[in-house]
Amino acid sequence: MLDVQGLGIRFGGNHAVRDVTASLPAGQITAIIGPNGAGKSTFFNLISGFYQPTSGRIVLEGQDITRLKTHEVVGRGVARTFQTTTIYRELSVLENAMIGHRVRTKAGLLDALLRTGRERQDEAGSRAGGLRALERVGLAGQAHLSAGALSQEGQKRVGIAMALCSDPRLLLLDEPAAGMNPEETVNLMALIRELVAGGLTVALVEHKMSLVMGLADRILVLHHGQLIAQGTPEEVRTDPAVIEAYLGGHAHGGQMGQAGVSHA
Amino acid sequence: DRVVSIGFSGPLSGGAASYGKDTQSGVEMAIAELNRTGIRVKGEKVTFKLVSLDDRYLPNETATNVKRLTSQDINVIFVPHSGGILTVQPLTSRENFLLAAYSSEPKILEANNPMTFMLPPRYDNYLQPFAQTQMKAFGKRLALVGTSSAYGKQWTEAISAEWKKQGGTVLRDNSVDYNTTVDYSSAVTKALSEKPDVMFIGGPSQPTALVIKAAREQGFKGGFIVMDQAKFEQMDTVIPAAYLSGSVGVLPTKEFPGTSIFVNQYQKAYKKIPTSEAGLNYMGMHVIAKAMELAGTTSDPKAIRAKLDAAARALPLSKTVYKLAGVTPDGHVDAEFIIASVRNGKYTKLRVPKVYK
Amino acid sequence: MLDVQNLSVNYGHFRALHGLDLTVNPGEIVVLLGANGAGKSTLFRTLAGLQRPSGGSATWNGTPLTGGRPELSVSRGVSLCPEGRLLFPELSVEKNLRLGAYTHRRDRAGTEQELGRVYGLFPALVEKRNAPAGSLSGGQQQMVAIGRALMARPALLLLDEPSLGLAPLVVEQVLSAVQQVNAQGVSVLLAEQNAFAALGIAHRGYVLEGGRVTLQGPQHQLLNDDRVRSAYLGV
Amino acid sequence: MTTFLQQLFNALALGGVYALVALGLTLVYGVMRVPNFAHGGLYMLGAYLAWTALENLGLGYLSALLLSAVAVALVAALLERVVFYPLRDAPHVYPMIAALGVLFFIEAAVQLRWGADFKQIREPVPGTVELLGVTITWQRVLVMAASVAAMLGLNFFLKRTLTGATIEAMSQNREGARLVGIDTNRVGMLTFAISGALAAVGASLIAPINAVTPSMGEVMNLKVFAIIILGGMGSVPGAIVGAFLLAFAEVFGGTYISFDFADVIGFALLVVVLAIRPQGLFRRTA
Amino acid sequence: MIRAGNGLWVWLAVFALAALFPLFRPSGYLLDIGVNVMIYAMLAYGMNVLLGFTGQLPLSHAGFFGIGAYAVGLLTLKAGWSFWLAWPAAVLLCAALGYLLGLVAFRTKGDAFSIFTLGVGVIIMLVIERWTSLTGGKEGLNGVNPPAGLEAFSEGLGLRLSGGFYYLGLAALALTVLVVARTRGSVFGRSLIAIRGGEDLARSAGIDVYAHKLRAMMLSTAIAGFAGGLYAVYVGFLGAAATGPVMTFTVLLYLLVGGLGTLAGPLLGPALMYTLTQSLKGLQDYQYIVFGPLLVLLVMFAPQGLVGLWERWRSRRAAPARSVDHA
Ligand SMILES: Nc1ncnc2c1ncn2[C@@H]1O[C@H](COP(=O)(O)OP(=O)(O)OP(=O)(O)O)[C@@H](O)[C@H]1O
Ligand SMILES: Nc1ncnc2c1ncn2[C@@H]1O[C@H](COP(=O)(O)OP(=O)(O)OP(=O)(O)O)[C@@H](O)[C@H]1O
Ligand SMILES: [Mg+2]
Ligand SMILES: [Mg+2]
Repeated sequence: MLDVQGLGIRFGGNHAVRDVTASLPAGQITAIIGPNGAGKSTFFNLISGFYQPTSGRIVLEGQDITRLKTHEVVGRGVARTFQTTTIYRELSVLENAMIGHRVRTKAGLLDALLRTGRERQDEAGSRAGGLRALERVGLAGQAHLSAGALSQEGQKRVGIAMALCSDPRLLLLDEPAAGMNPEETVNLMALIRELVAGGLTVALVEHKMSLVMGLADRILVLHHGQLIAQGTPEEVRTDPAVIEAYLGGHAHGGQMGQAGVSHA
Repeated sequence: DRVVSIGFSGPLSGGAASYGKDTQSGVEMAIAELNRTGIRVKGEKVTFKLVSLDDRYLPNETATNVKRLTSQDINVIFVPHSGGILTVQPLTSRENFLLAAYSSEPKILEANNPMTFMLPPRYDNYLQPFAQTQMKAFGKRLALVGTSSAYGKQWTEAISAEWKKQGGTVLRDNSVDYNTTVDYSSAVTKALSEKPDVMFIGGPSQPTALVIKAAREQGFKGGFIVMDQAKFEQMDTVIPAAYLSGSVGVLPTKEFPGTSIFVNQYQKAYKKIPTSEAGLNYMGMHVIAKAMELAGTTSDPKAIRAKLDAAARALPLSKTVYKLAGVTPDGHVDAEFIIASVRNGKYTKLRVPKVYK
Repeated sequence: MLDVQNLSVNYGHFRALHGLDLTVNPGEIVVLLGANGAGKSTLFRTLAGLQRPSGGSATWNGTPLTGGRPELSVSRGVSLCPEGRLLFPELSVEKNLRLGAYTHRRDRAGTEQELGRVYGLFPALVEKRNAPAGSLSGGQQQMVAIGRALMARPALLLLDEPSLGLAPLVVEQVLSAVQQVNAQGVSVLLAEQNAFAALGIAHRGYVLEGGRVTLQGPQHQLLNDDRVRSAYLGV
Repeated sequence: MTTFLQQLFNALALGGVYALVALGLTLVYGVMRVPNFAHGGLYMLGAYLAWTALENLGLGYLSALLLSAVAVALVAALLERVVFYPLRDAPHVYPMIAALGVLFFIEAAVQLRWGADFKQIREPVPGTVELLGVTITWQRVLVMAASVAAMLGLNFFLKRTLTGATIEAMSQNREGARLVGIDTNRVGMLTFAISGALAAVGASLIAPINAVTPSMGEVMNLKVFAIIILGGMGSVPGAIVGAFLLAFAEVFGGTYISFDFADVIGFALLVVVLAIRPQGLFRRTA
Repeated sequence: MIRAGNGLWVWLAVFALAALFPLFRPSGYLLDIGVNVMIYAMLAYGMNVLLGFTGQLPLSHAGFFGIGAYAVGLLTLKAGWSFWLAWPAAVLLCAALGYLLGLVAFRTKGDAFSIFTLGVGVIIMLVIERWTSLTGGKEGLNGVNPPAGLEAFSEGLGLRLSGGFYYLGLAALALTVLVVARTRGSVFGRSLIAIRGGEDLARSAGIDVYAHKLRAMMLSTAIAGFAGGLYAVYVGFLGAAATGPVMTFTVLLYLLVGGLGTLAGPLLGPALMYTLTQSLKGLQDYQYIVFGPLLVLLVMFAPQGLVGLWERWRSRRAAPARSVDHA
């Protein structure tokens, strides 16, 4: 699906991501883990065109998207959510989702002024797309509430709905389960599985090992901006370098007390 | 008793407020006097009331104000800036009012408006003596550092033309806006770099004084031609009198009994030295009141306008601040300042050739 | 000791806390469990003085904490690591930390010592000490927030989901640091989604649901409670 | 050549004038992000108070300056309490418009009290210095020196003192600041007071060069806002560099192009710099 | 506010009432206030597109108003064009210049954008003021004639010319409201609102932020130019003063008082504030002593403007019912 080759970026003297070569296989869930500040979010920011890499290439299904702007990347089918929940709190849940659909519409200012057929069609399309996305994340019932009124978890779902509404083929989730309790985390895992079953490719960053180990087909481990390990959850969990840098003594029990790997 | 309202629309706030206030104060003082002494129109005693509206120098605001004033049956309106005047001139006939215009913009007269009464005197009378005196005393090179207001620009053009006509050299135009410039030194430096003998300057008195100061401090020894907006008696209070030596400009007059009465009264009422803005509007209001008397009406601007010349000629000396010969048929007041050159604190009057016959 | 009695908090028409009773005894670690939106953060914000209650009281060693003056609470020894971190994004990491010791500004030596301890706890921050806090990764910012709360050298430490966004290894370190701090006599009130780990170091706990305390008890009792196990421990 | 040198000194003096006014604003706008359009009004008020202290109270120049600084500091602190504090959470344009309201009020009040005419403050140190064939008045030397001193002082205050850090902290996160024990009410008022005092000191120093009028603040307002953005929000050295840059653009633009267009050139410089470096001269890319 | 449904009727009623007004033979002064309010309202609508919808504060707004006005003035006076041709030309010119400005200005964000455009606004004003050979400089441009046919139209209705201008203004305002309403309710408009809510988020949601801002800028400056063209023929005299920052801030203030980002605000604000300033004029020297604090109070106690005040009042009336639902 997506390949990165020798990807890197510097902020001043700080090499936040350095020479990462990896691929996100289609139809799978790839998890990216690593210590705080390892460059995981930056890695997502590079793929989604938020930052311009200082070295390397990003190839989406054979096409080079390295230099594309964010909205163009979204147009090619790569959507993302943010680490901290960012949505339009003052807009309704449905409107949030519809904004995600913008990249699939063509109506511009002139269409708006003349209320052309295209405008009407796009508006109807956005609405239908928005509702469909809300359906998928289980928020259809709250479509007309103001998004800020939802709980943390609901807001995370709104963010995912917004991303889904752009009809992505690859979805990047940055710490989707942060701040969720185990029950909610399990719900989220089910949601992600459903999405993948529907043909989506997912990459996610997460510190909750229960989720990572239970969900990921493959894991990439970043440390100091570099890829230090990759493989199946089983392989990664026993990799001494990963234990040393990231997992610590709890490599075997899932994360302290949370639903262990065996659970998944 | 009948109360006749007089309208005023000018800048009473913002950057041009001091100018607007000065013009307003002249009208106001005249009205106060008229009400004290009392005038009769067709045997009926008349008192005046000034209705002032701020227009912040914006012509559309002037138009709005004028419509507001005329809807209150006001038939005489003072406007002290050319933008506003030109905007409302087309309204005079429709809204039926006499426009007392305080601005020397030539276009105001060119409009041939039958209801306009233009107050400022013609400054072109002074050009010839100013140029002649200074060229003789200091030399042929003239630097231009006047204010860049509309009036200042006209002056700059006129004095340049006259200077060339008399065979002098006019250097580059370094006009700056006297209302917004923070420091005049650099404009003065640039003007001085061309080694002028005489410098044309002028705007409101205080900034003008600061220009003189900057020039003297940078070692300028030549003469100044001071535009009539700036007054020696006001500049005196700001900078050493020695700096003024070698200037020509408008003399603080004591010529008529009316002048000193006006100055005294004004200082009592407003605690400051009157400007010509105040003086001319003061006279203008008196002329209008007199014309109302002569015309026997307070509400027919055409009839009042027709009597302006007669009124000006009949104005008692006690109300005459500046020399007044009458009002021309196209509605321009034919007044004139006394001009003089300054040398070591002594004023020498200059002779002015007559322009209006 | 912290004594919360019948505390209620409203957001406009919406009541987030309904007459809450809660205590933290000197030297105790007390953990708050609760689903999203249960009112944990609201309680913390109220205890820190950021939110005014609509009823009830909260006192720390007898002095009320609910006057809407958070700056006074800190000087009385109550320090909060808030949800959302509330860092100073354009100031350097070190300035953020030093400002944490604002109430001890006369005690330079003490501040230096505390700073050393925080850096010892989060070595990742050392090389970032001069970077603007806003440029840090999410987890690193969380470290700064915890560090800043510690810098105040509190007697009562309020931690609102301190492990949010932290790597597992660091979560462990944070919790053991909490234990260490506690061992020196600091009382701790802790909210955690990571309930198992939190209960592991706590003496007692409360379960909050819909703004009400629905369950409370000592550590072992909660650990063995069926409801707790299914809802918060994911077992 | 002497013309060039003379203009160089003129530009330095003008830059000093701009810097003095801009520095007062740096605190509330550059650091605290309060778009205080009333700053020009405080500056103007400072000039009038100094003038009154000199003319009506018969004080000496220095005492007049101090009196005006204290008075304007109080007014500014009051302003923070009454206007800006209640608007602290509102979007930017609201305090901006409120500040304009305050500016209107101050201008009108001053005009009512002192009239619309120009006033003049006499130079405390009359006379000029000759240097390299160039003349410059002592007052201008004073302005330049004061602006540099104020810059150094302010920079030290913000970057090296704890109170300075509290101002920055408060501007970046008010709740966070309160959580660490900063009395944000006091710091807010203090910041405005310092800014007001700087405005008044600047005004007392500049007024002898220029004239005192109710609209003198308006003239400065736009320029100093531009200067702070030009230099980079929050950067004190940036503000002073911005001030001198603007002055140089105006003076040399005026000299070599036309004084009629000096202001145009000044703003054109602003536009060009921002087009190239949108974050201003002295600010790291965020 | 004003979505299709009942809002449409309110608007139709307002415009119908406004259209009937001159038939009651109001004084020239009242008509004049009406036209001025319309011009300011159009300006406020233009600013609303950028500030209210897109979240960008353009302090060059009056500059484009001036460009529109001078374009109409110069094209009719110097090039002899008909007003009916010059007006759309001025609008197109402003849109094109707005586009060019946007290309550069949108490299900056937030306050820097505002100050950048402030710089441009000042430059526009100063150039108008100093380019004497073209614009007449400080003496201004005089004698812009009323549009051809307007006099006849007015007389046909038995009105004076000012009545004709009133109807011209009303039509222009109606067109402006229609344009802005359509923009707001469109796919495009929703994207603008997304940009206002957060640029990074909008970008990652797939919105081409730069392109959208550019379009918004064009629309905003075009409306400013549209208002300027009307101003030119209505006032007949053009001076630089009306094209500077003071004018921009006046419009900003009117817009804020009306209600940012709403559809009714840009009309209500000028209607209230212009009449208010007119009535304060009687206070003379005290007008700003009253006006200044009034402004502060308005901003403090009606931060969402008149429209917000109205909505808050409505929701308060509706509140008890809703909280019952809640419980
Ligand atoms: N805009 C920026 N400017 C400067 N440094 C940055 C910037 N963005 C990220 N960094 C630095 O790059 C490094 C990687 O940050 P990143 O946010 O990618 O970490 P992360 O792996 O997502 O960590 P976490 O798990 O804590 O979220 C950090 O050291 C951070 O300080
Ligand atoms: N500023 C606010 N305005 C209105 N309602 C609020 C506000 N803050 C919180 N709430 C509501 O109050 C309730 C309690 O919120 P709180 O943030 O205290 O929960 P929490 O237990 O901390 O949840 P989380 O685990 O998501 O942090 C929630 O229903 C929330 O929606
Ligand atoms: Mg991250
Ligand atoms: Mg919380």
